[in-house]
Amino acid sequence: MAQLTLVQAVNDGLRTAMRADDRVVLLGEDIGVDGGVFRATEGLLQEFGPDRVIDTPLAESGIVGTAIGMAVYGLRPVAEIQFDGFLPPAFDQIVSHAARIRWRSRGRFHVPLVIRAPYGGGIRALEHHSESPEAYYAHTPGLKVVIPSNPYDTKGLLIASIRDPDPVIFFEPKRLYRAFREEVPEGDYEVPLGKARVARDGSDLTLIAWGSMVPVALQAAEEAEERDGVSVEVIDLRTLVPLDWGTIAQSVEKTGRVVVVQEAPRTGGFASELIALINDKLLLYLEAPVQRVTAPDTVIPLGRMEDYYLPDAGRVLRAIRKAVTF
Amino acid sequence: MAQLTLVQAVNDGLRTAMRADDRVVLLGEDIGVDGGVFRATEGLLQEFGPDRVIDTPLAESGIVGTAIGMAVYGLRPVAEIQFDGFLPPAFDQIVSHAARIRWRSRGRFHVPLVIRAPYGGGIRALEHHSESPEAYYAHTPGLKVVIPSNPYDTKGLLIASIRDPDPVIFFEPKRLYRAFREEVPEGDYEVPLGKARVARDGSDLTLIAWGSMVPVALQAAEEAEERDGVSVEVIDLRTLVPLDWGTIAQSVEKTGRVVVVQEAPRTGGFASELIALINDKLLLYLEAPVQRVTAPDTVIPLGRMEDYYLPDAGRVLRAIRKAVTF
Amino acid sequence: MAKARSKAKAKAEVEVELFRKHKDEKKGLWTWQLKEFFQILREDGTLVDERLKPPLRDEELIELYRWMIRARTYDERALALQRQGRIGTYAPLSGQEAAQAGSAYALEPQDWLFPSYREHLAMAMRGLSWVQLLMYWGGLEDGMRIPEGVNVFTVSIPIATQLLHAVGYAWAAKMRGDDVATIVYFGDGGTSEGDFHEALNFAGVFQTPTIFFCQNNQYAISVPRTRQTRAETLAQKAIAYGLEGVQVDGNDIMAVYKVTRWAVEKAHAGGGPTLIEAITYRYGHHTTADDWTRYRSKEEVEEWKQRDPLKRLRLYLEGQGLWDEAQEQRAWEEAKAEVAEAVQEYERIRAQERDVEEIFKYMYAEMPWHLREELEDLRQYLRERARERELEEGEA
Amino acid sequence: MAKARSKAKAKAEVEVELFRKHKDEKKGLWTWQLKEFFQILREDGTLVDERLKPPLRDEELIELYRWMIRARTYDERALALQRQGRIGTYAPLSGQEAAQAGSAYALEPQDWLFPSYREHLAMAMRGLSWVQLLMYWGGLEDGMRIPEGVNVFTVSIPIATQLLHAVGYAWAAKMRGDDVATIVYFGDGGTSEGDFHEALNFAGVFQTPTIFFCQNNQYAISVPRTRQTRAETLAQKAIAYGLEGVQVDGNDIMAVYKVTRWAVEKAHAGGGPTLIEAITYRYGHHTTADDWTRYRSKEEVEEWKQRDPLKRLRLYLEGQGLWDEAQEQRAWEEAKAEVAEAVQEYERIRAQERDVEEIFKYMYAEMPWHLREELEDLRQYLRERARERELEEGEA
Ligand SMILES: Cc1ncc(C[n+]2csc(CCOP(=O)(O)OP(=O)(O)O)c2C)c(N)n1
Ligand SMILES: Cc1ncc(C[n+]2csc(CCOP(=O)(O)OP(=O)(O)O)c2C)c(N)n1
Ligand SMILES: [Mg+2]
Ligand SMILES: [Mg+2]
Repeated sequence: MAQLTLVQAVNDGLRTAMRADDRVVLLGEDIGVDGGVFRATEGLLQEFGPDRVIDTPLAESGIVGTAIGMAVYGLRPVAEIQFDGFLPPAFDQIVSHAARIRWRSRGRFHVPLVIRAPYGGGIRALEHHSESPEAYYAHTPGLKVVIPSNPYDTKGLLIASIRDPDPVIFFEPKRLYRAFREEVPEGDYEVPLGKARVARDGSDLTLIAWGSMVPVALQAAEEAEERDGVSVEVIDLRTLVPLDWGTIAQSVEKTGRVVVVQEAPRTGGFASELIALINDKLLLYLEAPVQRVTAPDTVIPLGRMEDYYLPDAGRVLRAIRKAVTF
Repeated sequence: MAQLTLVQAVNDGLRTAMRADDRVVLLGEDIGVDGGVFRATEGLLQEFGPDRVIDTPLAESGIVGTAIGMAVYGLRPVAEIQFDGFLPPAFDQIVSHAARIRWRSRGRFHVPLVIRAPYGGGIRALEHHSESPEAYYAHTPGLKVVIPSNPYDTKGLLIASIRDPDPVIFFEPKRLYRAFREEVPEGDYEVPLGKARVARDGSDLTLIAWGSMVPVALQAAEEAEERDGVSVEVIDLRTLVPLDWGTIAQSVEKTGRVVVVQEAPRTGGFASELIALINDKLLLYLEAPVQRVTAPDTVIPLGRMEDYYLPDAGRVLRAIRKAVTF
Repeated sequence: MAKARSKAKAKAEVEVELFRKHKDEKKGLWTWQLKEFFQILREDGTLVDERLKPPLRDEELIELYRWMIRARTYDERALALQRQGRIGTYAPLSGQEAAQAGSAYALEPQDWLFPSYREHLAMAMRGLSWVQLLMYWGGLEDGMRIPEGVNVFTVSIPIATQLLHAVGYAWAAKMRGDDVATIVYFGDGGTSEGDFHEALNFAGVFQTPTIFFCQNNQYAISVPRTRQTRAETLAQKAIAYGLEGVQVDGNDIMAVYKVTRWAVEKAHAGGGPTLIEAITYRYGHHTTADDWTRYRSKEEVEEWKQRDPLKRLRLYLEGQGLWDEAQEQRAWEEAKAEVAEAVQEYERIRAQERDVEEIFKYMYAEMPWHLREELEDLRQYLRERARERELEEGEA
Repeated sequence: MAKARSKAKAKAEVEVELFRKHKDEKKGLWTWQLKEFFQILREDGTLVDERLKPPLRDEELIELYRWMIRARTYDERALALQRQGRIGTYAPLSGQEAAQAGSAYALEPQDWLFPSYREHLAMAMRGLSWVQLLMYWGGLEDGMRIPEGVNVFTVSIPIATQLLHAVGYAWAAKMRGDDVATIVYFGDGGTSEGDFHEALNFAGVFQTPTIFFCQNNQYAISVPRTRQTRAETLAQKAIAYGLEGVQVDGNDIMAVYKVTRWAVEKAHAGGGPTLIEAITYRYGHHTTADDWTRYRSKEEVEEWKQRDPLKRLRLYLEGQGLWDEAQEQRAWEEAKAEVAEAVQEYERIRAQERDVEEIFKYMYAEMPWHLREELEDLRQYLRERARERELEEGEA
C-alpha cells in the first residue's frame, strides 16, 4: 500500500481502470503532454499513448459531446473539465444528452461517461476556479453525482464510476488534492456508488457533509466533543445521487439533531434537498430544526476574502451548538 | 381594460415597455417577421422596426452573450429563448457573466437584461419543449427569477423586470399562454419583483405554488374546501428570487400546515428550498411535515404519458389531506 | 438499403473539382476555391454532362425514386394524422427527398446515421420503420427504441448538438480500428450554433470519418439563410477547420449521391471529414405548429416546386425508357398501402395501455431507491384515484 | 493613449492585399486569398518596404517602445510578487508586447476594449493603472472597478466568452448611432470555443464595428496551435462568416498597428468586423501555476526570443538615430520606478481592512433580504469568534 494524496489517488484510479479495460479513454484540455494542470493524469500519456489520453482543442461542449458519442459507441470515456467553472459551456451536452440518451432510446443506447472536474474553493484562485456547482447536476435526472473526500474513496469511487453504465459527474475537491496522504491499496478495488460513509461515530447529533467540507465537519465534530462533550456522528455522503438515505436515516433516528454543511451558496443547494428529505420522512425524530451551514448567496470572492465565505469549523461548531441547545 | 390571454399580456407588456423607453430592444429566434413561435412578439417588428425587434441567427449563447454586451452599453435588451429546453446552450453566458458582471466590476457595470422563455409541460410537445428548469437559476447568485401565473401579473412583472437593473430570468408558463383570459389594464403598470400574491385566502393550510402550478393549486384548494371543508390559503410566489418570505411566513404562522407544488423533478427543486427555509425559521409552527408535490426525478415524458408526470389537483388534494390528517 | 448494389460501380469519383486549396510559399499566399452548386441532373430531367453520372444501376435509380415516393406519401399522411390529432407536432420533409435519399444511399451498411428531427426518409432507408417514426411523433417514446441492426441514432432536437455525437462515434470507431463512418444531418440554421463549430473543429483535428450533411432548405423556421450568416455559402465554413466543403444541388439525387459517396469513400479511406451543403427547400411548414405564409411568398414556394426532386428523376427515368405512367401509378398506390399499414399498426400500439413504470424505467440501468419510491407513490395515487372514482360512480 | 497624435498621418491604409475574395459567376467559382504573415519591421530592425511604414510620428514610436518597456518591467515584477506570495496566480505577457501595444494604440479614444486575462499592457494603455491590475491579480476585487473614463471592460476568464460581449456592445452603439468600435482579445485556443463562432457570426450578420484580435502565441497552455485546429491559419476562419481575416506578425508593432488601424477605420466607416491573427509567443509560463518545460523545448523559446518585439523596435529606433543606450537605460529605470510605486500603493491597499460586506454588496443593485440575513449572520459569527478568542486569550 502506498501513501497517496487525493490527486495521486485520482491518477492511480485512472491508471488502474485503464489497465483493466482498454475501452477506457481520457480526454480533456492539457491532460496529455502536460499531465493535467493539477497533474492528475501525469504519466498516463506515456503509459497508454495518445489514442487513450487525448489532448483536445479548447472546447468543453466539444469534449463532452464527442465523449458522449464515444460512450454510445462502447468506449468508457473519462472527460476532464479543467475547473468547475468551465462546466457551463458543456451544460447542454450534459443535461440534454448525457443524462437522457438511455431514456430517449428506451435503453437501446446508454452513456457510460465520467466527467471529472476539480471543484470548490480554498486555493485562492481566479474567478471561475472555485465553484461548487453540484446542485445543478443533482437536480438533473439521469446523472449520478459523486464527490469523494479522501484518497481511498477517490480511487475506489472513480473506478466504480468508470464502470458504471450511466453518466457520472465526478467532483474532486481541489483544496484536498494535496492536503494529506492516506494509505491507498494498490491495484483494483471499487467503492460502490450510492453508499455513504460514517466518517465518525457519534450519538448526539448527525453532521452531514461531502467533498471538501468533510474535513471541516470532522474538525468541528472533534471540537464539539472536546469543548462541549457533544458526540457528533459525521456522515460523508460520497454520492449525492443516488443518495444513501438508509445511512442518513439510521443516524438521524438515533440522534434527532442534524447539521448539514455545504460549500455552495445557500439557496437551492443540496443541503436544502437533505432538509426536505428529513422533513418528508423523519420530522418526528427531530429535536431541533436542521441547521445548515453554507456559503452565502454570492459569487465566491477572489483570494483575499475567501476565508469569510467558505464554511469553516467554527461556523459548523456554532451550528452544532444551536442544534444541541435548541 | 382588455381581456387578454397570458401570451397577449406578454405582448402588451413588451409593447408598453418599448413605447416608454427606446432602450428596450428584443432579440431572439423568429421573434421578428414570424412574431415568435407562440406569437408573443406579434406586431412588434411592425411597430418598432428591425433595429429593436431582432431576428437573430440560431445560437442561444450568441443571443444572451450579445444581449449582455448591449445591456452593459446601456440598452435594456429582452432576449427570448424559444423554449425552456434551449436555455442550456446559453447557460455559461447566464451564470458566468450575466449573473456576475455587477459583482466582478464592483458595480461599475451591470446587466439590465431580461431572458424570457416559455417553460413547463402540458402541451404534449416534443422533447426539450416542456422543462421546468427554474431551480438551476434560483441557485445562481446574481439572478432574479420571475414566474407569473396569470395575464395581469405577466404584464406587470414583465415591465418591472425590464426596468430592473439586474438580470431577470422570466419564465412564462406556456400551458397557460392561452388557457384563459383576464382583464389587463391598458398602459403602464408594474407588479413589483419580490412580492408574492395571496391567490386565495384560507386558514387551515398554506399551499405554495408558482407559474403553471398555480391554477392546479387553486383547483385543489377549491376541492379541499368543498369536499373536506379545509380552508386553504394559496400563495402564488411570482418571484422565486428574491423570495417574498414575509408573505409565506405570515401564512404558515397562521396555518401551521404547508403543501408546496412544483412542476420540476423532486430532487433539488425549489420546493426543497422552501422546505429548508420553513425548517430554518418556522419549524415550531409546523403541525405536520411540509408536503411536497412534484414531478418525479425523470425526464418529462413525450405527449402520451405527460398527465401522469405533471402534478395535478388530485395529487395536491391528496397532499393537503396528508398534511391535515397528520 | 436492403437492396443489393454493385459495389464496383457505386464507387463515385467526383470528376469536377469541388474544392481546392493551394499555398504559394513564395508569396505567402493561401488560396481556396469552392465550386458552387454542383449539379448533374437538370430540372428537366436531362444530364449536365453524361460523364458526371454516378455509377448507379437503373434498378438502383428506380429504387431511389420509389423511396422518394414513399417518403412523400408518408409525409402527407403524417400531416393528415396531425391535423386529426392522432399524432403530435410533426416536421414535414417534402421537398428534401433527394437530399436525404441520395446521401443515405451513399453509406456503407456498417456506417451510422445521426439525424436531427426531419430525416424521416434517411432513417427509413437505414431500416427504421414508418411505424416507429409515427410512434415517435405520436408521443410514444418507444418510437426511438432503435432496433438492433438499424444503424441510426435517436433524434436530436437541440439544434446542432448531434454533430458532436457523430464525431465522437466515428472517432471511437477509428480508435478501435473499426471501419465505420458516420453521417450527421442538420440544417442551415444549425451552422450558427457553437456545437457546429466545435464538432467540425474536433473532426478536423482528429480526422474522424464523419460526413457533415447540411440540408440548406433556406430557412430556420422563419429566418432566411441570408440572415443566418454573412458567408456566401455554407460549404465555405469548412475552410475554417482546414476541411473540404462542397455545395451541391440538394434536389438532384445524382449529385447528392455522388458527392456523398465521394465523402464516404474518403472517410473510409482515412481521408477524414467533409462538409456537404445540399441546397434544397421545404415545401411545407417548419412543423405543424408553424405557418409559412408569415415569412415566405407563394411565388417563392412555387418556384422551388419547379425544381422538385421527384419530378426531375421521374423525367430522367422516363427519358431513359425506364419508367411509365402505369409504373408511376402503381408505385404511389404501393406506397400508400405501405404507409396505411404502418398507420394501422401505429394505431394498434397507440391504443395499448402503458404502464407508468415506462416513465421511470430508463433513467438508469438500475432504478435507484428514490425513483422506485416515486413510482410506488404514483401507483398508489392512481389506485386511490381509481377507487375514489369507483366510489363516486357507485354513488351516482 | 493620453498622448496626442496626428490624426491625418495616423490614417493607415494597408497597401498590400491582405485578404481578397472573388466570385466567378460564369464558372460558379468562389475564390478566397489570404496573405500570410504580414510584416513591416524585420527582426533586425529594418523595414521590409519603406512604403509599408504606418503613419506614426517618431515620438509615437518612441512612446510605444516605452510602453513595451513598462509592460515587460511590470510583468517581471508581478512574477516576482507572485513568487513571494504577495499576489496570486499571474498570467505573464512577455513576448506579446507588440501585439498588445500596436493594437491598443490603433483605437479611437471612444472605442472600448474587451480583454481576456493577459492583456495587462493593452489595458494599461487604455488607462487602467498598474495598481488596479496588481489588485486584481492579488485577489482584491476592487482591481476590476474600472474607473469611469477608462474604456476597458472587466477581465473575462472563461475562454472566448468575451467576444460576444464585444459584439453586443458594438452593436448597441451602432443601433444608437454612436461612433464606437470595440476590440476584443483572445488566444489561439479561444478560436475553438463555440462562443468564438457565434460571436463572429453575429458580428458578420449585423455588421457590428468589432475587431477580433487573436494573439496566436502558439499555445493554449500546453496544447500547440497545430493541435488546436487543422486550419492552416486562424485568420482564414473569417471566411466562415463572410468576413475579412488577416494574419500579421504579432511581434512587429508596425504591422500590428497598421492592420489594426485599418480594421478600426473600417469599423468606424461602417465596414463591419475584422478578424486579426497576430503571430506571437509567450516567453514564460502560461500562468505562474504552469511549467512550460513540460511542453516546449528551450530551443524553441530561444528561437522566438530572436524575434523579440522590443529588440526589433529598439534596433529600428537606433538605426534612425532616435534612440541610444542612455535613453534605453533611463527608460528601464523610469519604468521600474513607475512599477515600484504601483507596487507600494498596491501593498498599502492590500494591508487595509476589508469589510465582509464587500462579499455581498455587488450582487444586486439593492441587497435583497436573504443576502442581508446572510451578511448579518456572518457578522454575528465573526463577533462571536472575536469574543471567544478574546476570552481564550484572557484565560491563557
Ligand atoms: C438549441 C435549439 N434552439 C432552438 C430550437 C428551436 N428550433 C427548432 S427547429 C429550429 C430551426 C432549425 O432550422 P434549420 O437548422 O435550418 O433546420 P430545418 O428545420 O430547416 O431543417 C429552431 C429554431 C431547437 N430545437 N434547438
Ligand atoms: C471555458 C474555459 N475553459 C478552460 C479554461 C482554462 N484555461 C485558461 S487559459 C487556457 C488556455 C488558453 O489558451 P489561449 O486561448 O491560446 O490563450 P493564451 O493563454 O495562450 O493567451 C485554458 C484552457 C478557461 N479559462 N475557460
Ligand atoms: Mg433550414
Ligand atoms: Mg495561446
